[in-house]
Amino acid sequence: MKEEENVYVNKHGKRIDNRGIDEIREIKITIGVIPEASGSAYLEWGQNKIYAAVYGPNEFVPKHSSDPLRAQVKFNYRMASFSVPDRKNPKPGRREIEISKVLGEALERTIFLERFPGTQIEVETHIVDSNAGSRVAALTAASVALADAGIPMRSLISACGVGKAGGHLIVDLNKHEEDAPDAVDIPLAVMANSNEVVLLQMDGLISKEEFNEVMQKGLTACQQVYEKQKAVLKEKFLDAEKEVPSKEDLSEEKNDLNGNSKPEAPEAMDSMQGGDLL
Amino acid sequence: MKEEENVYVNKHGKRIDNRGIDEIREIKITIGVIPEASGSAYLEWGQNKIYAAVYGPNEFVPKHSSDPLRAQVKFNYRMASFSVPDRKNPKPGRREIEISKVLGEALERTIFLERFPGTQIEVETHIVDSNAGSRVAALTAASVALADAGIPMRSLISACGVGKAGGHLIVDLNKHEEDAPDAVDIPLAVMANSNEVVLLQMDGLISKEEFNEVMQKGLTACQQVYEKQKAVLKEKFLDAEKEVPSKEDLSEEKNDLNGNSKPEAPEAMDSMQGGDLL
Amino acid sequence: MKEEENVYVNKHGKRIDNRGIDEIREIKITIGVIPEASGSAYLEWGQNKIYAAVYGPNEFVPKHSSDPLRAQVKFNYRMASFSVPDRKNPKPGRREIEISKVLGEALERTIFLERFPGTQIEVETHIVDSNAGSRVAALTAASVALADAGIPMRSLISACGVGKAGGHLIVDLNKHEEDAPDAVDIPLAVMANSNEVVLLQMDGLISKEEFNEVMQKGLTACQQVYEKQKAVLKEKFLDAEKEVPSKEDLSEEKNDLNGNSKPEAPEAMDSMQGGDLL
Amino acid sequence: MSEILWELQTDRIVSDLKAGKRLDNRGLNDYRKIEISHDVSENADGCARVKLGKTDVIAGVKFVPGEPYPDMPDEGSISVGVELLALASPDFESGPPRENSIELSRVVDRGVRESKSIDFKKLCIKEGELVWIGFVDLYVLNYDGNLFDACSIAAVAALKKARFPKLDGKKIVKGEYSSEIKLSKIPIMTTFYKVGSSIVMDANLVEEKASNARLSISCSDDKTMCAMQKGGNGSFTPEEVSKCVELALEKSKELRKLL
Amino acid sequence: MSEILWELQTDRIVSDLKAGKRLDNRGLNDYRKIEISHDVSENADGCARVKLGKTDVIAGVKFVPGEPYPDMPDEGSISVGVELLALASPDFESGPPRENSIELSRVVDRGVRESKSIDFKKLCIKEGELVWIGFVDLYVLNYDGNLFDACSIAAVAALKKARFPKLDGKKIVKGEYSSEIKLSKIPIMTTFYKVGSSIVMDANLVEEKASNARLSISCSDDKTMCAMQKGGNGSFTPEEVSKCVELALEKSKELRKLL
Amino acid sequence: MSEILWELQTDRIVSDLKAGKRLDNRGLNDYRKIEISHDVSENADGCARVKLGKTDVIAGVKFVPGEPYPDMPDEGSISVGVELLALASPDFESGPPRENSIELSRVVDRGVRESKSIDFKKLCIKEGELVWIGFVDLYVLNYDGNLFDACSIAAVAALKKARFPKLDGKKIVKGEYSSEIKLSKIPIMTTFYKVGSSIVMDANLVEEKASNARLSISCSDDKTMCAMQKGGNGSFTPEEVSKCVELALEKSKELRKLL
Repeated sequence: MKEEENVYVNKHGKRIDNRGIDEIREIKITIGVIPEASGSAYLEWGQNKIYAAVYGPNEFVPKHSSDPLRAQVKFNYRMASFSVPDRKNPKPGRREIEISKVLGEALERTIFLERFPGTQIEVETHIVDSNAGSRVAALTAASVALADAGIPMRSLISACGVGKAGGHLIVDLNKHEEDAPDAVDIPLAVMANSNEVVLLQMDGLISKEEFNEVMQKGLTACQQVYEKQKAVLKEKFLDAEKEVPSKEDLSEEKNDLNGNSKPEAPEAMDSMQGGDLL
Repeated sequence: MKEEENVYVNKHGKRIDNRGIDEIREIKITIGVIPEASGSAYLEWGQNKIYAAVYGPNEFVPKHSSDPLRAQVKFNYRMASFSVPDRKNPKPGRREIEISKVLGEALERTIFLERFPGTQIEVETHIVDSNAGSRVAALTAASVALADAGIPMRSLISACGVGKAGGHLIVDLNKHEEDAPDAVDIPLAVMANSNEVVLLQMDGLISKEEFNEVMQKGLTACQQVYEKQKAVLKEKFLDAEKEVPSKEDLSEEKNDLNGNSKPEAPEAMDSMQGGDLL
Repeated sequence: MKEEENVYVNKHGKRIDNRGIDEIREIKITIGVIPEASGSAYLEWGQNKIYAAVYGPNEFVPKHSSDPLRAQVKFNYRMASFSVPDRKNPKPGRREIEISKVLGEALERTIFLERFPGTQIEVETHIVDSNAGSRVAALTAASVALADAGIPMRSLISACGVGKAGGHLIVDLNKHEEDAPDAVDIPLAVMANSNEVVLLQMDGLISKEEFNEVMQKGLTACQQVYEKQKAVLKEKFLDAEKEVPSKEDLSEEKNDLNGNSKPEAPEAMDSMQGGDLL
Repeated sequence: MSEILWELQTDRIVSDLKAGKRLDNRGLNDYRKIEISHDVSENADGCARVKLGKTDVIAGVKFVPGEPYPDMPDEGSISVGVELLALASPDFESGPPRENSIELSRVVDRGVRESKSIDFKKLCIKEGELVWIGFVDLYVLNYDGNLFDACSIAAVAALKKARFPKLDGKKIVKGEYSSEIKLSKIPIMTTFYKVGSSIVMDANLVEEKASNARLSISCSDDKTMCAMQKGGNGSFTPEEVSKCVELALEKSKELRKLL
Repeated sequence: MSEILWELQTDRIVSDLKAGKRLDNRGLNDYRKIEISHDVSENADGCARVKLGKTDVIAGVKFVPGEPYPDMPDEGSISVGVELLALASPDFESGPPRENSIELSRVVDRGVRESKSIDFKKLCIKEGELVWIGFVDLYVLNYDGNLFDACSIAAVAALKKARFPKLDGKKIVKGEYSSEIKLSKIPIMTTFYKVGSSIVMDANLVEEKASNARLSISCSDDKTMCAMQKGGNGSFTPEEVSKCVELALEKSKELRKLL
Repeated sequence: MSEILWELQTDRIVSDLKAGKRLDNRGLNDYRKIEISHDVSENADGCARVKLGKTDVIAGVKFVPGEPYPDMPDEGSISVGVELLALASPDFESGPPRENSIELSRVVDRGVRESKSIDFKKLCIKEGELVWIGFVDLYVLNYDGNLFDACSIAAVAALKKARFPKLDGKKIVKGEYSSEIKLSKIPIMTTFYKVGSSIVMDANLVEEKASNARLSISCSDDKTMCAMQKGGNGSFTPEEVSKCVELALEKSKELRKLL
């Protein structure tokens, strides 16, 4: 058993849960699970189970902290007390506050904030079960909920963890792998249409070469997640008339984004809503 | 001794403190004990000792949470750290917050809130000694303080606990009785003029028949409390010119209240202040 | 060793750190150490090391608590967790809140608050190392930072601790002396130009005669501190054209201050800024 | 919705109810469709999800080994807490618990506790040294009225499925369980909302907002009540209370069968 | 009252005091009527109520057995806290303690502590294991000025009556007591308020609001001071301080007789 | 500065950087002058002050003896916290830590922790009973940008100098020390700010405010990274990330020599 534990990829190239090194766990997404919200999604990613809801854009509270030029995202990443092996204190902890901050910033990159000056877009995510990768799962769910709410975005945000365990570079680590003595954990999220990195964190010892290799795996994995997101949104927007813009159509936009952080002119953005992102 | 403890009503029909099963503990009320307040009362109910003060109606703070159509009651039920056998943490606990909420709601039923739109009526009660029944005592004291403050009310609120101990249905349980293995504790408060129930809580196992029987005892006990309240207010309003409206005079009002929760027309209410309730 | 400890002044009239009974520890002051602030100072007083910064006058936050007739001082006395022998909880404690209050009040006495109605003057002090007397050191530093910020004052505030240890009346107690079994600790601060007492606290058993004697020592010590403050400010305001007002020139002002708490007319105050106080 | 529209809607609901008509055509004492499921969280020692129409809550149980109180050395404890997630409604805000969630938590807690369905002595591991402390945490996922009953059902449903973790000394062996917690009774809470002069069970959100008084009655078995709580700034006549008691015992009998 | 009216009232008080006249015709160093009673709370291990004119405060003592600090294994402790109840004044708000109540608490605490009237070694039950932790909690019932002196008197009066609960092992036997706590001295605090150029003792609320500086002096016996605190954004001359010291020792001698 | 002026300044900085020009004429990957000193606090068990241009932070270490976690009976712990003192900037407010200081604290903490430069087993005093709990507390004295790198250097510099207090049983002997803590590696964090399409290292305050994305990379030695954090509501292309990784390893090699 002890020995077993240290074998993260067996001779058949399979991991402890029988996945290949580049294989992500099963993802199931349901849209519109929270009727009270402007948009919502329920996402299962392996054992991870997450509810995401979007409210707004609404008037910013408190008013004197609002931004007169754009909307602000208030992201809330919360874990149920029973979502982890050891009971979590129900009060939000410092880890949840940090994750809420970076996930909210990732979403702000993709939302056309300038269209809703002075408002807040509230994104609430609640983790009810977890097993490594809950933050990328929460961000993935939140992005779908935003699309469900009809918030105009440049791209869906697609996220996945990558990293290392037992010397192997792998995607979508589970808890067992995250606990490896040499574990490296890299939560990653991109704007799916452009591969721009909007979330990137890392813990663990890794060389430059390994990092560059695993990043490539991560970009591929994010595209797989993107396919899942698109599939479920397509189902919802089946009868939408507009064409889905292809990756090529977005290339101009992409260059713009890399070059300049100033708000785009509104007229350039008017076709990027809900089902349009698929 | 051990056996003694389990005898809650002896063969002479007497309880451990020599009361009969329908007998309430001694109640003493003093009006106007807190000169800084708009109205105030000090109440002793057995060992329970309570100060109550009313401030307002004042402008609601914070203003954006005010109700433009009516006043709101902010009730504060607080226990001194030394008011209970084990020292209480001076910070208000969840029990105090819950009790504050239900006592405040009980008072809102009787106050003509519509006369003071956008305001708050602050009701502060402080328990300095206790021995079972402090919440009904606090509500009883608060009602007298409101009358002392001249806040117009439909009726005084009169309260009393009832329940069960050692198989007996009894009124106004003391701590010893509340700790009986089969104890049932029912804090009850009514609008004294109409017997409408404004406070009702219960803990403990009880049948429908027992409950109905003990509720009757409770209504009777509340009327006894009402007599005490009236007596002390009469003393204060001795030289008031107006006649005290009899229970019969209030019957029309009563029917109205049961039927419809909408604000009464102001003209119907203008004689219901201070001493007028007695 | 044990015996040694109880000898607070040896036969040569020297204290454990080789000071005479009326001798203060070495004081070093540097001005302008915090470029972001309106004014700042770094002060070493024996082992005590303190940063002080002044921001403002700025609009008062929250606005509804501002004083329409004058500025308010918000004083913050904070200790680094590692500034004391036992690690201090980084959260501000009750001691820090009390000291912040009395030091802020001491400064309010000397600032021409009436010139900046509706504003706040933020005075931040941070103790990074300590060894008895950190509050008088903080006040001394804050006063220099206020002068550096150009806030108009009636006088510099100069502070020093005095007290008793091992039966001796001494100035500027160190930690060892403060821990004497019969220790008396008296933090004292005056408006240096008038000797008016703006800070006075005391802990420990002392007779009237001893108190009066040690107060005199304290007034003298504060003047020594004042000389240090002046020296460093003079350096900064070397090229200032105006003459330093002498103690005599301030006597009229002084009488006024003792007599009446009403705001002085602005025209009487216009020469009391920055280097003018030296 | 504006204040005025609310008043108009309230008037309409009140007069409809007087005529015995509910918005969704239910009878005054009918519950919405109740769905109970348990695949909420594998990390919980017991869990449940309850949908009451569109009201949606989850409950999870976690057992933590701890020291007993000195005055009850052979008893563990259970505590129930409800959080009104900002996720669930535009009416809820994230932040520290307010009086609404505190009242809700405490009323749900008392409904379970006072039924005496859990023998706290069975939560004792070693007298005077180690006992189980059980946390039943509830989260509201979607708020469409009558949280009292939904949360109460979810708490009981989660406890019914709860298992004690396996212990190795004082430490929990992750993912392994020893025995189930046994509930000797199934306490059921039913809540009555007074809207105008009518009283309805299982109010949805608009009914709840139109109401001014609430009475929750918990029944530990078909004949016995164990807890009550009146809320709201309205009132009940003694006769109405009697009627509610009667109905609570009847209706809880029905609901108990679902668990 | 409006800002302007306050200024006018302040001017009036200042000029009256210059002429030696107080609003209620007291001399500058006269206290209002002081009433001390003890029937506040049977649940307290010691208690007192003090009325200073219309200023009204209560104090209650509770002893709790606890572990000593490692560096003082044979000493218990006493801590004093004052709460400015919203009950007592429109100026007070319910909520966490602010700087005013923190300063008041700490100054009253030091007045008692620094007098060394309580031997903390006598609060030791078993060295290194169990000591008494005493809590003196004060509540202001009505605020008409000079809380410092009223609270100080109440704290000492409550402590004088305080008794240690009887112990059964480490647990308190409810309602039974072993011995009284002994105070070796009776510390008395007297507070001076500077209003304009005048200094008064036992200021009532309007005087206190008109003042800009305060000096509290605690005396442990007829000849010895034990604590001081200057407050407010005004100042005292060294001569004024000397005068206050003189008066504090005199006046505390009188007040001590009441206890 | 008004919103409009900021926008104009940002435009200017962006276009200057495109031309390879920084406000203070540094190269895009040049650091400001770094000064490290250690005479911060004698009461600290280890301390450092780091100036990065005008950015000024201090770090102090305190060791406290405590009980180990049950699941790691032979390991002590280290925790890092940064406080953004109101002293340091008009942008900072006193009060409870907000998300900015929480993120900063946690990122600096991970930079040290994940490097595995500290063997937590060497913080064990007696297995299962007593371990050292180390607190590295950082305070910002003046804020002129790039707190991530400044705090990270200060934390490591303070830890390098840190000594364990001497123990007498479970109590610390004040002012005496036993041995130094040994760092097996010197972790160095370098932070990249994206301003328009340019990326700069060691941004000063105006550059930081003009930027919309940040990438911090910690390197445990010349060839190995140990932690990363992207912040801000902008993005990096994968190519930019690769470039930053390359530069981080290079630059941290240089900076490591300062420690």
